[in-house]
Amino acid sequence: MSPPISTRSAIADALAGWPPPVFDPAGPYAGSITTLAWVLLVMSVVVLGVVLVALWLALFGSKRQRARVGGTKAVWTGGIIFPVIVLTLLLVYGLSLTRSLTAPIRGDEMRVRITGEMWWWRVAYLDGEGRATMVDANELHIPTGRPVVLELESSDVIHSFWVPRLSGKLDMIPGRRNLMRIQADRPGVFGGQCAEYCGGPHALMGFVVVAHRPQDFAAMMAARRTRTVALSPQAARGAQLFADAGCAACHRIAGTPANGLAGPDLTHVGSRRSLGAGILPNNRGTMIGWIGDSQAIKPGNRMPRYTVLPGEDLQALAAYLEARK
Amino acid sequence: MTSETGFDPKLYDRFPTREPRPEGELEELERIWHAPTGWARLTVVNNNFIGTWYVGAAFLFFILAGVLALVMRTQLALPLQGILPQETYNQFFTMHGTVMMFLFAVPAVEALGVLLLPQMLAARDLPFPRLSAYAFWAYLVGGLSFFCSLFFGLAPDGGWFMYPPLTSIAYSPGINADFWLLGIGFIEISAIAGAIEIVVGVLRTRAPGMTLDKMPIFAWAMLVFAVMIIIGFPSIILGTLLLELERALNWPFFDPTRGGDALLWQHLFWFFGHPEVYIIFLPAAGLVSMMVAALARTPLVGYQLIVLALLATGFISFGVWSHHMFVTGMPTLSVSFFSAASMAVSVPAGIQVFSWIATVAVGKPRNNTPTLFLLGGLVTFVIGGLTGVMVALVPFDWQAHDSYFIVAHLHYVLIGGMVFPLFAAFYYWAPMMSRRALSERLGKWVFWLMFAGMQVAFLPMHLTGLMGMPRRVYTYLPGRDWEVTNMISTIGAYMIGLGVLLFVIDLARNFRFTAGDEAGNVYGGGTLEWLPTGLYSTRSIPVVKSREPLWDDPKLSDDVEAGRYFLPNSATGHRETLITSPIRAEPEYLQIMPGPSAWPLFAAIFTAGFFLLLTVQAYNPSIASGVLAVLCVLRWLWETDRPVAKAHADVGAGIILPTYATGPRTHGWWAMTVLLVVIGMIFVMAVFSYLYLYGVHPSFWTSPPDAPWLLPIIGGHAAAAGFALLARRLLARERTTLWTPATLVLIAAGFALFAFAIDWWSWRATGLTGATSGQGATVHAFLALQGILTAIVALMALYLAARNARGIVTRPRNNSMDLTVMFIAYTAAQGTLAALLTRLFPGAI
Amino acid sequence: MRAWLLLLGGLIVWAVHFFGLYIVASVFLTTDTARMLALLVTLACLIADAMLLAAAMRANRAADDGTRRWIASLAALGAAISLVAVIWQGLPALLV
Amino acid sequence: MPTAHVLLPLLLLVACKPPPDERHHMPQADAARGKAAIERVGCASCHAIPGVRWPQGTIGPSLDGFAERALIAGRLPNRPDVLAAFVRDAPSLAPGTNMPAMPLNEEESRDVAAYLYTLGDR
Repeated sequence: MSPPISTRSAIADALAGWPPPVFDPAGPYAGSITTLAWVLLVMSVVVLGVVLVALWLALFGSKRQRARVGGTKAVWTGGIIFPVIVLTLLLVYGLSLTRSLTAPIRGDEMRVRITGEMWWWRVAYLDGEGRATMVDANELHIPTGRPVVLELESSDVIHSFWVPRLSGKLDMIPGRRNLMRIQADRPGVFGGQCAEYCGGPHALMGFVVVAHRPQDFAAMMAARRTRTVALSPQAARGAQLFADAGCAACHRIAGTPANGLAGPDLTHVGSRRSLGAGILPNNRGTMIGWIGDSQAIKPGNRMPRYTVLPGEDLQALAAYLEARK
Repeated sequence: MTSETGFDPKLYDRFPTREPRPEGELEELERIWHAPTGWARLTVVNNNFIGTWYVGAAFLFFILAGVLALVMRTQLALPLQGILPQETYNQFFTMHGTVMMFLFAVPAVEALGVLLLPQMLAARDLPFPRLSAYAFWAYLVGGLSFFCSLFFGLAPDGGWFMYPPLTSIAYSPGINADFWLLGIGFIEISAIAGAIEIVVGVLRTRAPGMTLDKMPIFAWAMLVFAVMIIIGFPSIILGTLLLELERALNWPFFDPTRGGDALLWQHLFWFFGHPEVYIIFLPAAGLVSMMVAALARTPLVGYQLIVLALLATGFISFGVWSHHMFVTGMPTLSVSFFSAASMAVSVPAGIQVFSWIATVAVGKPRNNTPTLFLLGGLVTFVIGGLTGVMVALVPFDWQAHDSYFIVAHLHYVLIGGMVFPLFAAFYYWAPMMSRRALSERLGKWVFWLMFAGMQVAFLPMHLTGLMGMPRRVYTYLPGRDWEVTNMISTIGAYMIGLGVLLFVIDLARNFRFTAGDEAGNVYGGGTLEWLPTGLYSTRSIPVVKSREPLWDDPKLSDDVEAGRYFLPNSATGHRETLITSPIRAEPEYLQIMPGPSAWPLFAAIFTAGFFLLLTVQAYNPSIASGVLAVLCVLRWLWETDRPVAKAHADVGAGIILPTYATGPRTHGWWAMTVLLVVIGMIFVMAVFSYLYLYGVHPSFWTSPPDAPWLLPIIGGHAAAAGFALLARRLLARERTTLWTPATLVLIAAGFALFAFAIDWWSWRATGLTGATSGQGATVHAFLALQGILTAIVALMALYLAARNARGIVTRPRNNSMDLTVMFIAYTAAQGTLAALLTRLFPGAI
Repeated sequence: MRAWLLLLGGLIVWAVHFFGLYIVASVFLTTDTARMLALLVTLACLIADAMLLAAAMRANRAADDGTRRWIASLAALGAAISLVAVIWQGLPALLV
Repeated sequence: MPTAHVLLPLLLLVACKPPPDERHHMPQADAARGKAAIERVGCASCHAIPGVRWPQGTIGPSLDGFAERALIAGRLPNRPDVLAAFVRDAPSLAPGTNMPAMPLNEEESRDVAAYLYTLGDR
């Protein structure tokens, strides 16, 4: 189920920078890179130490020490033999790790297609034949302890998918499909952000992965499929407005006539942890603010401002969307 | 002793000469090399002036781009600051990267080459002084106009790497991206011009006796640097051309929906972009090797190993471009090769670092500003090198890539590897051009502020990156723990800024340009640039017998100044320098050099005008400007390559050399060969693009024109080459009429035009247009390249005919004729290859 | 020209090897065919490097003046560094 | 995270105005915690709030100079207890208002009110 609530919003927690996510892996694919990172860090510090000691001796050492550092022999040992040995070891380690991390995909993993858009993420859960069984945006739910293959695509410019606690990053390139594997070993919320400059509000293009225990995950997905939405009168008015005000031209809500594909799918928007692609907490107030004037919040994003809508309309729309769990 | 050219090395023993030199020689030299004054000062071509202005302009751009960095750091000091709106920030970081790389780093080292190389090699000037002037003016005028786009909100905002499709017309409809593509266009021209100059300068204008193993390390570094520009820049030239064609004419090179591919740009960009880093680093490393030895007052330890390191870096750096693409999903095996090469390229860096440390250990460096900058740069560079090894390992790069870890890494490498050595060089060589040395007291403040600022700004950035902060973000959300490290980085950035400000104050107080009464050899260097000089460079050109001639022969300065070596006078009454052989530097002939001229200046202004007017879509003024630029270039060339009254001249001690040479030994021939390598590399990259797009999207390919079309095309090219070669042969025949050789060249140009027209027509007949598909786009790119070459051929033929009509084409051999013929032959060869490739591979479908 | 070829021979072999592997990996992707071809190219380049190294050392001994000897020994160093780089680049064929 | 909060006092130095007057005295509330709560729930998606750099929503009124205002939402007296209740559940106090209920507990809503009372007239 959902993780414990902290003093921060769930979204801020997921995106927190301390401890550094690269050193705080939550799954095997990120974990082996963390080990490599530590090895490299130690190597760098040791080599830097060697260079500094050599430089120190060259400057302030005794005559004998200086004679040892100064000479073609020292250049050969320090500049050629030593690096060649260290680098050979590192290369063998790095290549073996690359091999294990890019081992062929078996085919029985859970599959999700994530498409980069300016400046949000389209998420489609796929069945065995690659058909979308459920569509969502900006948030990915996965079961723990099981590798999930992500099909990374882009529909406009190049983006890069990066959830550092689960894996390294991989680009989303128009006209190509890149495959990436992630796996979380424990329940939690793991944040990420687009890592390839994609213009405009690239800085405000976040993403959240939520890992659930397998049984919770299954229950959640089943509930999503079977849930019927009971609307309050206010929400019902919102539903009508959603169709009339033109929202449906860009947004899809499954089971309703709203079938727009340009913007994020809003079928489950009420259950999301964030609004605006990982940047705002999701509540009635932020929803109103976003619908009314998203340009003030995320300048340059593709959603126009709706400042013409009176307050009660915004309220109604927000109530309707909030009900879409 | 062995000889390379038949020159007898025993003749060197005649120097230093003993006889007194005749009166008035020195005054004549001064008169001939005199620099114009007043407004005419702008027409000066002497390397002392051009070099100093060039360095100054590069430094100006360093400050401008640095100011951009400070504003960006202010924006990032705290989360969600509103100092810069997002679109302005995006322009700022794009301009910071672009200006630092293209308008500061490359021009700065090229400028130092122009300034220092002739002095170090004891040449009177670089072999093509007007080309240097042109390169400088094109760069200054174009660079300043390019920078000003920022004030109109028109600056490019696609990042310095300009990845399509973000920079394609669909996602960047404004002219901002065009500013980048065309703005970089003339900077590329300027860099190539400088590189040709440097290759020929280092290989052909060294002082006699300066064999390869006695060359100053800086000359080696500049040689590798220039060759790398020649191999690497064509890739970005082609890339910018293709992207601009896609934007302007809708040719889908990078559009996957029509058989293009976004990654093609990345390959083209990084095949230039990674060597670019070494293009910047190697000359700076050369400076370090020179200064370390001089400041430690001992010969450089491991001279040969350092030359090896420079050469190896030059090669291996062309095998690492894809390590910028580890996260694009390239095949694992491919990525691993690049990872291995990235490891290999760090070995030469290690060799240099330990050689410098060893030299310090042998010598006795003192606590002065240049030494501080050298040691500080060394430590900084080592840290950057180590993080470089880290990101060379593919899995680690998957995490670090495009995060602030990389920002930290690249600044460590570039500031430690290039900026600190450059500041050391400012302090070390300023006394060569200034009446006063720079202040040691202020200098130490400058160093400590910059060095500490560097560590404070960039060390925490590694952590910021590992904490998940991506690059190129105009802001970040609060509560993500990135506030502290970002604030520290900003403080560090301001410390660097303060250091640079102090340096500017130091310059204003102490730097006084002079070509005659300079402060001199303050730090006791042993290489030739510390010989006493005037505008004519050294009074006479010494025979070089060791790597540090000034240390090994204390009398050398006096002998040189008294004119006891080569060329103590002007042998022909013109500006002139010795052309020597490439390996052993044996004197071959005397080159007559052009003097001051306004035409390179005008040509540069019109070149910049052409590109900038094109950017703002003022097509007619742009074309007019382009035509004027070409006319100015032709006008400046018109005065060169003239018959010389005295066929031979005494260059000192009774050694007689020709004053006019033709054929493969001449500097002009070498320069044309280098230029053709550049054009050839552009062609090779186009071939790569063609094959690459076929490999990615073969389904878009359609059948080429039928094979019989090849007959007139290849026949036309063969005829063009044949008539050109015939013209060269006939020039040597006394009996041919005045007009015949030039007429033959015109006929050759006609055939080149014919072959091009048929080629173009045959594709038109298939209905494949540039906008149809990736195939159509690349085929038409080949045609466009061929069209440009053909136009140049026509121009050269007309120029030659005009010279012929005025009777200034010397017989039996003439350089203008030789170069035109070479160019025509090359054009024919490239046209043939392109026609064959596009028709036979993949062939009919 | 001969002098330059000797001087840069090792590094030229490196370049041939690198671009050979690049083409192999681009055409055959990460397959066993690519691995086999990469190993073959590597073997050929190693032999070329070894021969160059021997030639450079011979030229070094035969040299009759400083410059020539210097060029020959630089050529030997270049072949040696190329040898290491070629081995490194061959490793992925075995390990990846 | 504690590290992040090192800077908070610095920010407040910038944001703080002279002590709020007696009318708005709130003994057990903490304006700094209030600001954190404002950022957490995203009040600024609709209101421009001095001291919160982002977002600066335009849907609701700007809260600049809020301490000097006589009324909340144009109809309720601007008193601490009313404000604390209002920010938590506006619709119940002022039916028909455009402001929705916000996910704040009682203590947090007092903190938020305390922060709003630091926003004096400029």
